[in-house]
Amino acid sequence: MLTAPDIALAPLLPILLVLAGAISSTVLGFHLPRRTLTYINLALLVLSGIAMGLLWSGPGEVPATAFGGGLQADNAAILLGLTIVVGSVMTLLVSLDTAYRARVSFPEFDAMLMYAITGTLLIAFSGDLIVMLIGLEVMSLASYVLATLQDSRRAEESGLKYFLLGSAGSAILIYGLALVYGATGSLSYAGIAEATAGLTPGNLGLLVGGALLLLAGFGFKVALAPFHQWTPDVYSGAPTSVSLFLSTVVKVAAFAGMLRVFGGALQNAPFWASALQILIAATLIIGNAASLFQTNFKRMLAYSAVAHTGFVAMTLLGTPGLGGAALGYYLLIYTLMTAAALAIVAALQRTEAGMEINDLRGLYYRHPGYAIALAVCLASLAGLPPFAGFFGKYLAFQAAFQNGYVWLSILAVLASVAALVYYLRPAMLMFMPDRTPAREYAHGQRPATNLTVALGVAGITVLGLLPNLWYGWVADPAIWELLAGR
Amino acid sequence: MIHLMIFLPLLGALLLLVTPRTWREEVAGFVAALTLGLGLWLWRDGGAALYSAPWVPALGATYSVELAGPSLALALITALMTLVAVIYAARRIENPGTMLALVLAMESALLGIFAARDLVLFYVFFEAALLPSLLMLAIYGGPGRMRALVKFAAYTLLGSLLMLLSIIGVRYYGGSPTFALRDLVANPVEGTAQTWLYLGFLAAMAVKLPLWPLHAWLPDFHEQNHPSGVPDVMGTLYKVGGYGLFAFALPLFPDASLELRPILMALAAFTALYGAWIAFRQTNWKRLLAYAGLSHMGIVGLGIFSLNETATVGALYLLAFQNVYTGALFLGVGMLQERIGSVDTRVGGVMTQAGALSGLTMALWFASIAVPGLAGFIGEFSVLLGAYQVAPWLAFIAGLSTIAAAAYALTAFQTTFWQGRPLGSVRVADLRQTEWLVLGIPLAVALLFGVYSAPALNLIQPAVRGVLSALGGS
Amino acid sequence: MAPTAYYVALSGLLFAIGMIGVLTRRTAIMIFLSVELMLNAANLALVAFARSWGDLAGQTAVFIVMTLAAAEVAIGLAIIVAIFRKRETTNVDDLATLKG
Amino acid sequence: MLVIALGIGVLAVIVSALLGPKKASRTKLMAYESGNDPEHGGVGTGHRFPVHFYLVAMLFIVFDIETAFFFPLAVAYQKLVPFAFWEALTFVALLLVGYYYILKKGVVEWT
Amino acid sequence: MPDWLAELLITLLKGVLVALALLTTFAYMTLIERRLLARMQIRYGPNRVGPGGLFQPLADAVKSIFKEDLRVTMADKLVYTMAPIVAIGMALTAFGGIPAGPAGSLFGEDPWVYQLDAGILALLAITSMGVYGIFLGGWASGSKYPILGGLRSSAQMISYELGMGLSILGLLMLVGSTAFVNIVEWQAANGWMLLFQSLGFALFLVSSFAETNRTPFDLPEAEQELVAGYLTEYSAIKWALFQMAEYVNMITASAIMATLFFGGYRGPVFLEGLIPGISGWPIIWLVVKIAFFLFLFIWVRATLPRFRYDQLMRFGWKLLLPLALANTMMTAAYLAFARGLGLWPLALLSLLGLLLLFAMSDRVRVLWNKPTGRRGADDSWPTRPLGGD
Repeated sequence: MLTAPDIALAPLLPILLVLAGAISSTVLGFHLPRRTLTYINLALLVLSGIAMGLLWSGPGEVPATAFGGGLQADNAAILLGLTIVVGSVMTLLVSLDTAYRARVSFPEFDAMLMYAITGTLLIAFSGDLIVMLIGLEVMSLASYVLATLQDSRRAEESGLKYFLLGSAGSAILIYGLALVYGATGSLSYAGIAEATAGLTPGNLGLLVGGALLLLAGFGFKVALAPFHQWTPDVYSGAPTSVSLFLSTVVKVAAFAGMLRVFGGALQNAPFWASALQILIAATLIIGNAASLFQTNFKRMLAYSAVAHTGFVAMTLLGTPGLGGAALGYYLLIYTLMTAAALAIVAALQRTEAGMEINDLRGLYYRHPGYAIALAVCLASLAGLPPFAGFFGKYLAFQAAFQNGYVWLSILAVLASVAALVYYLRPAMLMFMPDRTPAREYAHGQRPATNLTVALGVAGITVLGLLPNLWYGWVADPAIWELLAGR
Repeated sequence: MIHLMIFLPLLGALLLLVTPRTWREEVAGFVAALTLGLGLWLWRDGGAALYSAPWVPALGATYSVELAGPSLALALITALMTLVAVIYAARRIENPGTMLALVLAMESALLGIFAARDLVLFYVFFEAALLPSLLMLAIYGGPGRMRALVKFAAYTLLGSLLMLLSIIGVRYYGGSPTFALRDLVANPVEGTAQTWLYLGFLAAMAVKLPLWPLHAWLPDFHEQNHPSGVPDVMGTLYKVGGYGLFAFALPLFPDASLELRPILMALAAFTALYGAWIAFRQTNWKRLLAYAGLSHMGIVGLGIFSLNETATVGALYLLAFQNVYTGALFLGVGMLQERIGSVDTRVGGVMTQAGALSGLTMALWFASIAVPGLAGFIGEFSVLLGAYQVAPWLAFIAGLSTIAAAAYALTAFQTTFWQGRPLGSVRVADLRQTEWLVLGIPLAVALLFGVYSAPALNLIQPAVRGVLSALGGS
Repeated sequence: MAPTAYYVALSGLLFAIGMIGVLTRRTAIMIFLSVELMLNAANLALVAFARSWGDLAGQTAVFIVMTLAAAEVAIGLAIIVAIFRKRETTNVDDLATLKG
Repeated sequence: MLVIALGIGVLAVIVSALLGPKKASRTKLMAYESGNDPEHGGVGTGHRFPVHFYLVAMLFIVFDIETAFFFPLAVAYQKLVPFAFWEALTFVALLLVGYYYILKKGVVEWT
Repeated sequence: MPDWLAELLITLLKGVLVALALLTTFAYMTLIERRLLARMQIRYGPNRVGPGGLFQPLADAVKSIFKEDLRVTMADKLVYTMAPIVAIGMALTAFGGIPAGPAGSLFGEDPWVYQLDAGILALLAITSMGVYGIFLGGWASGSKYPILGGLRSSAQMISYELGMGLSILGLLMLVGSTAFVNIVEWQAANGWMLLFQSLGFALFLVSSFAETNRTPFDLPEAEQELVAGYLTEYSAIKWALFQMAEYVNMITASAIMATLFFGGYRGPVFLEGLIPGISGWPIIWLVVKIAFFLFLFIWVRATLPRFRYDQLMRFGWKLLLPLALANTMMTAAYLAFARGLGLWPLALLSLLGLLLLFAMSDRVRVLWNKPTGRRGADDSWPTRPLGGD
């Protein structure tokens, strides 16, 4: 006899709220102007965030689950989910100002964005590989569309590239999933974690193969070298508000998936960590070296996103308690600073190709507010205190260092120095006086963008001075040691 | 009180952003003076005791600050020189709001560096000071500033990130609950790990000391900065490597410091001689001063690395007061540049038209080349004396640099201020209004502490004794 | 009944063929078809494993993967058609507006 | 069965190929285009068809998969009521969202 | 002779027999169709070859084989040849899965060639493979009209396949199995499915017509618009194979309808009173029912005019699909909440739905006559956001 699964609506609520936004954008798009839809979606996102806050389980409480553990509303999920919500809200705000100029002001833009967010939340809340896979694909598919939505050669080309490499990555990931299933006979994180303890040698081989394929698949999604090649092209080819979304929310979600899978399910599986550290090393070298030679600011940010992937991924090498906390902190900071920087690019660029680094010269004398904000973002991206990016990097180093990856930490230090150099150039150019005419798109009111930038800059400053405001929440190692669920 | 002293300048900097343009100089001066006043008050009270509060408990980072001993001395000097710089900047720079804000922000970070008794906090202040100095260079710098910027930032960050790893390692391997210095000292790291961590720490401090071969950023940095010399004063103050080594590296890595002493002392001595030698060949006042500073820092390094009480006291003394006269000299160069439009050392004949300027500059130079009776002498002499007890030959090599210093300083001084004024050149005005103060106060301080060193020594000596006795004495 | 290993070997072969296709083919459609092949290889492996473990979860996963494949087809074709109509080529080497 | 069925087809083609006359001429082998010379060069070249067909194809894929999901539910339906009903209702509701969208977009309109 | 070999040989034999039977049926089907159409149009059909035209199919077959097999120069050789083979192969294969009686009823053997648990699903899958034949044929011809014809018919077939699949969902819910035998047995126990799923049957019937490209859905061959559609460049035996496939599909569709909705291989129970055991006779009943449906196909062809293409698509997407879903949900709701009332209220509901549909036919007709969406409506799309820059 079949039994109906347990459906608990409470842990689903944050996701359902976002999904409701997606659906309403799809349906109401024919009747309402896009701006109204965006307001609705913003409200729903905030509600979703509140719902997550209400799901927070204090010490001793058992986190809510649904579908027999397939969906875990544990604290890790909530923290990552909140980060996603923050990034999404910033994306939507920026799109309010810039979508029309970018020629993506369709209701579909909002709808796809919300679908993608639904997917990202599913990943963060996933309790087994299937849910994770569904979330990952919902997110990826919607992102492919977002990248292509603008009717221009650049966007279409970036969309195709994204799609081809992304789907290849998914296929590899799914095959890895199949192998892990074959080795352990379970698809739930808890089941896998349990089964990895005592495996026969034959199954161990399968497990290692599966884990490596999963790693490669996730490598595509988060842009770890050598699977990163799509990133710069897609980020610089897509409309800037979409790049913002792709480089923050989507990346956060992919890391959430990685954390769940590698930090939770495959925590005790052998060998993947060794492979991961090599990938990270390659990412750090390639990402930072390539950024040094970019002349286009948006493209440079794209490469810097690759470089940051390397730093973020270092947290995965830490013990779950320490690494998870570092990841939780870094991802929020990364979201804030990247989103704010790209929001400024979106507001000031003349074309969707972004601006050249040399165009930034003298920005301080034309748009002092934006220039200071951008400088703060860049300093934070470079990891300079007192901005929050420093603590992110610090925690990442600490996680890797304390788990014995000393040489990787030293490499990361060298990479950070290279990173500083390329962040420094645009940051300093902005303050150098310049007499040539402005190269920015100077018209229009941008209240929403300004709000986003203010949010981001305030966030990275306050969290840099008082990291405990966020780190205090994520720091509890118990949160991250339960990633696999029970 | 101590918190107010650290953060008051930063508040002032923020205040400047909203102050009407006409009042900015006054506000900045007031804030700088107030900070100095606070510092003096602290001095009168015998320094501020250790204050410690959790900052990021989950991380083990604390907010621990203390101003006593050498750090108080350095903080006072910082406050003093900031005030001098503010005074000069207000007169010299057109619409100086941004510059003043940056100077004050930097002062905050520097005070923080000296006050911090927690490694993470120290690191944060250490890096935070970088930002204003970078911005000053970017906004007011010369044509080649991008290169200088990149060099400066890259060197600094390379060192400090390696230090960051060491910081992580010190706590991790030692098993200390927090990053507060007190806890770290109580949970020391043993064995070879200590040496490696010391090297990481040293990387940052050697860049900031600076020590050969990590000094390459220094001349470019000074050369490209605003000609007034105001940013250079702050840059000089930012050379905190000696202090960092004394305050953190020695207590934390006693065995390693002992183990590496010969190598490091040799490097420091070489730096001193090398700086002096290169300075001798400079024709640009700013580069010359930069190399002169490098040479002094070599001597400071020699003192610190020697682990000898006399030498260490002398090194800290020198570190504190060379800021005064080197800073003032940079400002003097700024005045010269304002008058003749160049920082070349071969303009000639300035003395004939601007006697006061030349005279004060020469007096400051005497301080710099360690003429007895001025503050520089006490420092350099103690260092050489102490170092001689540890490594006579190295002390001798370093001692050569003092002779070289006399040579380069006098040569450059002669070609600039004496000789005949070239025909048809602009007439050089003498000191005006606040410029008297700008050069006079530092000279007065150098003179005072050159003659009556007890107050400063009283601050420095107990601390040094404490640190070195923990090392097992030598 | 053939042992699971045979099925897994076959699926591995399919996967490898797909992988090689992705790496060597230059038209978008062919790359895309190779990806689909890889997905089906995963499906085969999942079914084989599900049978050997006597567990339904694997079969469910196959359903999901099939859906994903379909959705990918829908979206991928849309993108490819959009590009093809604009430039009459789907050779990825010709798409060089954005430098690699 | 498949073998037999395909065998019959192949057999028929071969027999016909063996027995039929072969008197081809250029005109006879020309593609039909109402008596004009054909314009384009054959398979896969130059033929452009309305993009609409692609849309229908995509819709089919999506809806067909949806049907595929429905079949297992239908077979197990009576063992799972009433849960299955709500499940199906949710499913159909989501489906209708997409359906409404394509209707409004006019994908099934052939002008 | 080992068991498996015997099994294999018997299966092969059955397969060959079924194939031959289908081909014969096809052959005579053409004749019957022409004769019937002629009768309905008050004229004579073919009546020259043999008595009453009885050898006409034979003559046609011979002619097809001996005609010149053209292959236009621009065609893709392999695919061009494969297409008709795929079409006929799939068509023939599909029929093999339909049971003509309960297990072991055919001289101790099972009256089917193969039997899968997924029964109806597998059958639908195989029949839809037939689309490949048509599309590839059109594409491989390398000529304009065939491509358009191929595309059109593919689009049509896939559109109606959805309706077809959805319309049997209610049935599956009732039976709880997809195997044909189970479906037939269920009907033997509870009465013909036609009663409980009359709406579903109507939808399935319509879809079947569309799937087999029969009037009124025979657009792919609309000679006024597309010459002969995908068949334009085909001649001789390949052309004949396509025709064959179409008719075999018709037969299969009839068989499926008979099995799903009309009790399959079982006769009506009330006849048991006349001759005991008559409803259990194998094969006979199925053949009778198939014949009935084939007649229906011909009848409709003689009666109804052809759809326009836009009407066809709208009909499929805007009427058939939602109705099929509605039917499914109605059945689902009934089964979930009113199962205790027995099955007859469901029959009533379903019939009511069908009648309602007929009654509303004038209202419903706008659905496929008038465009309601905003295809390419340029007036307000893309929407300009209010305010902003």
